[in-house]
Amino acid sequence: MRALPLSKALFGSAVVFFLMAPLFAILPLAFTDSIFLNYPIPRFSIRWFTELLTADAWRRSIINSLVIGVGTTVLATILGTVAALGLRGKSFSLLFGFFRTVFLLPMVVPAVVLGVGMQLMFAQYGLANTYLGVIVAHTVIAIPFVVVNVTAALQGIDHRLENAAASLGASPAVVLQKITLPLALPGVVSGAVFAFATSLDEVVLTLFVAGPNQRTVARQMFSTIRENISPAIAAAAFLFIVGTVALGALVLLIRQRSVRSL
Amino acid sequence: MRALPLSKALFGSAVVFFLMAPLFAILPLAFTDSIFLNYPIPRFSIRWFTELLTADAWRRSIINSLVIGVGTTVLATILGTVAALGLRGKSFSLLFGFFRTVFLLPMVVPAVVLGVGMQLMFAQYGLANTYLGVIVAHTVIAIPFVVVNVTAALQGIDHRLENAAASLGASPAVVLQKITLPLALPGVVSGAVFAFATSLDEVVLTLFVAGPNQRTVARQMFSTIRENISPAIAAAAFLFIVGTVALGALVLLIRQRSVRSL
Amino acid sequence: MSNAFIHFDKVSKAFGIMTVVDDLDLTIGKGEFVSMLGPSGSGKTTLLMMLAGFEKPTSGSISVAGKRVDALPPHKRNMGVVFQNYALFPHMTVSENVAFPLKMRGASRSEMVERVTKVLDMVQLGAFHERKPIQLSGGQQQRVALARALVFEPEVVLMDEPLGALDKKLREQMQMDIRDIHHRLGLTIVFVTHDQTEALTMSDRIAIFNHGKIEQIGSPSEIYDRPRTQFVAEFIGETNLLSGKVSSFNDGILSVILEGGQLLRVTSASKIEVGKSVKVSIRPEGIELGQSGLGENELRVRVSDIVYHGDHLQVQVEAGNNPLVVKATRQTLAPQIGEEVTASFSPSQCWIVT
Amino acid sequence: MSNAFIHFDKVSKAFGIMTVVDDLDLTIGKGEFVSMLGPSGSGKTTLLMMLAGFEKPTSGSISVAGKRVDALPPHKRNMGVVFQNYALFPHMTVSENVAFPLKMRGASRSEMVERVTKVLDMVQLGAFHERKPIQLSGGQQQRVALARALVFEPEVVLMDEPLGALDKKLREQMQMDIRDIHHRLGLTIVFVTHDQTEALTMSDRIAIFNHGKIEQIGSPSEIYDRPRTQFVAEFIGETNLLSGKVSSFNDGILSVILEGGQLLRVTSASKIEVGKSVKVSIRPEGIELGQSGLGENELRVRVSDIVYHGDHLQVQVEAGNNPLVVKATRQTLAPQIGEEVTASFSPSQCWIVT
Repeated sequence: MRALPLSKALFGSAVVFFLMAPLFAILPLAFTDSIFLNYPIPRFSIRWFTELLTADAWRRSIINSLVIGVGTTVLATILGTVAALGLRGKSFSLLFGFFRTVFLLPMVVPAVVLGVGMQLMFAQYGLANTYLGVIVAHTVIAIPFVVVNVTAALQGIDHRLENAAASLGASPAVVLQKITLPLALPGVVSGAVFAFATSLDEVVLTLFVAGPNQRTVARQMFSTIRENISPAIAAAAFLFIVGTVALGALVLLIRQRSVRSL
Repeated sequence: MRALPLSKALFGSAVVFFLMAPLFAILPLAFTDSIFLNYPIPRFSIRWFTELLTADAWRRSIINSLVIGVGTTVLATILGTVAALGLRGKSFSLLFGFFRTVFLLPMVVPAVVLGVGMQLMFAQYGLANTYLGVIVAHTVIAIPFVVVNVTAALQGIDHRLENAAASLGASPAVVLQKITLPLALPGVVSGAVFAFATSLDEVVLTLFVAGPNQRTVARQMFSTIRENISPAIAAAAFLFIVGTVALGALVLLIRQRSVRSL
Repeated sequence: MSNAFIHFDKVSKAFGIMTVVDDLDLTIGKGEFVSMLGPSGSGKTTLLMMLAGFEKPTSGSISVAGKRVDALPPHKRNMGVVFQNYALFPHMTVSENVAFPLKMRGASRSEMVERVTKVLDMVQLGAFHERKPIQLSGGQQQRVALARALVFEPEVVLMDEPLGALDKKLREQMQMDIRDIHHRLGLTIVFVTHDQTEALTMSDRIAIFNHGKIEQIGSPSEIYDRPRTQFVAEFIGETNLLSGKVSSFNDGILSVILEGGQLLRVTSASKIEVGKSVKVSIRPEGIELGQSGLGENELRVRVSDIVYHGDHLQVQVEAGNNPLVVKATRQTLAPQIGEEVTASFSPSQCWIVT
Repeated sequence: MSNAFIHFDKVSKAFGIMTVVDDLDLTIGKGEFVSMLGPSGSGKTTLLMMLAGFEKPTSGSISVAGKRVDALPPHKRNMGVVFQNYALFPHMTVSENVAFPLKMRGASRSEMVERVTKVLDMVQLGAFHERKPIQLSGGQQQRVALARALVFEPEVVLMDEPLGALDKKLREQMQMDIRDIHHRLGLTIVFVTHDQTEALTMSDRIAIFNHGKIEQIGSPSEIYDRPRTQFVAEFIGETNLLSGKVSSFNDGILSVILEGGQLLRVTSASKIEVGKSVKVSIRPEGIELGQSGLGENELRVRVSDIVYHGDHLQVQVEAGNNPLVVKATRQTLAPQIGEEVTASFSPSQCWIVT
């Protein structure tokens, strides 16, 4: 049923253009020589990339993004993987439905709502305006991605492999370590990459829970654009996209390798 | 391998608490009598819900959220379904990888980057500060959810059903209409619900592309909290969560019905 | 094959560098029941898919009733197709499934009701009109699929391992039903299977596929009793293959000297040159074991194993260095393991294969 | 069953309201090869899973070598399990797969190498140590699974339809190999299958499962020749069932008057009361067709259909209102459809089932 191929192709291209247009609009401006975020571009230069790496506010924000991103990735990957293992194989119980809803809730609850709640809570526990607070906040919204990816990987594992390992003498802990986790690894890595990307991209929560010392790149872009619209934003966006595409390629690569080896 | 059940249960509960805590922190405040978003709650009342429905700014924002949400849902569902149909069955080609990446890009590209790009682009095409502009912006980030859901539904359809229909005399268009779409319907509905939820929740893009006339509830909450922290926000959050849970229940119901009937 | 109805003319199909169907000619007569039998990957299903229109030949042409069909899309070919997994539409009732091809042809409401009722009665599912497919057993689903493929009275019905998912008893019942419907309606049926019993019991002719080519086509008894190649002899039923050299040819009887030195007398339709190396195929049920010989060919053998099969015994014997398998009926007295006995078989039980 | 090695004592297993194994007793001797045969859902696989420890009995106890095992987790039961889909670890090489149980038992490096090499040589995979499972054919993967289940020298090996995914020729080869290993190593093997040929050819004893109970257990020939119930007679092989009433019993020979009025003489080990309604099972290969009668029982029949099966003909005849199936060898002259002939069979071919 490879029918209507031409109309599909035309329509597909239109949708692609539709989705890509905002990116195409902003990315060339990363290389402008002007101090305005405007077309036409007078001359090309990499001055805004230099600015990113030398201006104190931008340098700090890059370091913050990396620290918070790595922290979030570690925390979310561990919690999310354990949660996925715990949810596993209970797909028909009511409890499972409840837990799954809870784990996926942060994916659909508005960031504004979460942000307000966290602000209130963090103030009470002294987490407001700390790195730990930001990491915890980002972890809450990163966990669903880890759970979804690891759950998918676990669903792909034949239970009989684990039964076979048990019958050959492996205790449950050894089965987990030697069979289940190695086979779920591609999902865990995908989840970790998504968690990292989520942390990098997050703005709204960061606005609520982070102090001036925890400004991330996304947060910095957000304020910059509201204060003065400088092409540094376009340069930061460019770096973001390059990083995202690299991470995406990594995930695809891992998935394909695991498909091949399974 | 239902092993280590106690430790899993304990850990699971801890993670659930971790995820739910911000919501538990904010939701009770919706029913406060006080004008401050603070504990302890002096007396319970529904005055802030009344405020939501009578104050002009909030009423407008609710109408705006519904108009933009419905517009986004319709546009994203149509475009996303067509895209999923177009991508279908090409999972091993390089082109597929490219298109899939494009469709999922808005899911991982920072909203700030998209927002800046759209602001630039929309200004040029006269879409800035219009309902259509906001709907288009929301559609860009809602499409991936539709594509993911519809693609999953399409993957669950046995190709031989469509071959059978063709052999029985159905032209490709009829196969699409009578077999493929009815069978993919649960995925389309799930995607539509996700698109609606995404539109409701979106803040960052709205900040960039919407004018004062297109303030959505999420945007209104965001500004309110930065201007004066009133419990109206908690009331709005409460309505949001109730709406989200209702939508989630709808999706689960549709999925289960489709599982039963297939 | 009285009149060529379906005709494959030098049809090839390649997926990338894999040639799945290789320059294949095949003619099927009107009203014939032809089975395509072969190992998986031998091209039999691909050939069926090309006939149905789901795949396009890489080269060659396919015609039905004198008209080329290989450029027609599937929905214009007017063939009923029955799939292994039944491919019933899960969102429609049994009636709606069966009415689907009639609706596609713009039949009137009353005509649809009448024909659906008639065909569902024929497959003994008159009471199941309003059920959904999921509420039916495997055998019932297969009957609905059959009804749906027959209701628009196509001239050709294609079946792709339709009975593969059913258990043994049900499969045998459905074999009888399909055979019956074939005789009653005079349909042309092309039937793909990997089950040799199915092919032997149902078909007018069997085409044996191997590596995208037809190794042999003929009636069941031609295929079983006079296999042309070693592949066919081993694929259909069990067989013993003995290697030897032709030493003489007289009056339709070949003399073959086996590698162990024993002499066999073999009937052969065609003359084969003296001195040529040949393989002789002898079916296990064609050999009798006893204390003394009975037939024209006798081999002294030692019994190495006896395996109980319920309705028969499978006796493994060694004839010099050649292992032979013999199917012994339970009526005759079984020999003991280790015993020396005589295996005898007539020249007509021997057949030369290439 | 010389010595009870594995013992199921009143074992039941229910999933929710579904009772899958129902108050079942079964004793398996050391070194025995016992097959569990039955339709899907009859409880045979659940019983195996309980023996392996993957499922817990709802009630009753399981003991091995005198010790209760039903509270032990699977990894402490020391049983080799072979699964239908092989269940090889995809992220490990063949060697690593086979070494896995040795590693779990803390074997030394040199002992592991030695034993893995030995067992892989035994299953003729000495050259495949470093391959990943995905690089092997189905038959090779099954051999690795077998090696892995044998390498730690368990006293019991459990096999869950291990040959179900292989094609016919390979399956027959593996049947011979497993039979061989069983004899050589003196293993106790519990083998679940739904393939009756597999059960008949490999087992010391066969247990026929139906609705969570064992309908009959015995040697292959006991099961085939002396089925206790109608279910067993129909499940193993094909059979003809005739209904009648006992009219007399003399010297181990029952006289049965069929519903059509004909008289049959039937051997019976036990006395059955005169006047009782019985079913007589006669295997299709036990009946001979001819112009005149040969045996003590003769029925005048009309041939209604003849189906070619290669090594035999399946002849369907009508004896009064009873349809009978007869397996005719190809050596005898086949009757024609519509012809009236005599079907004869000796009393020893008849067997009373309940």
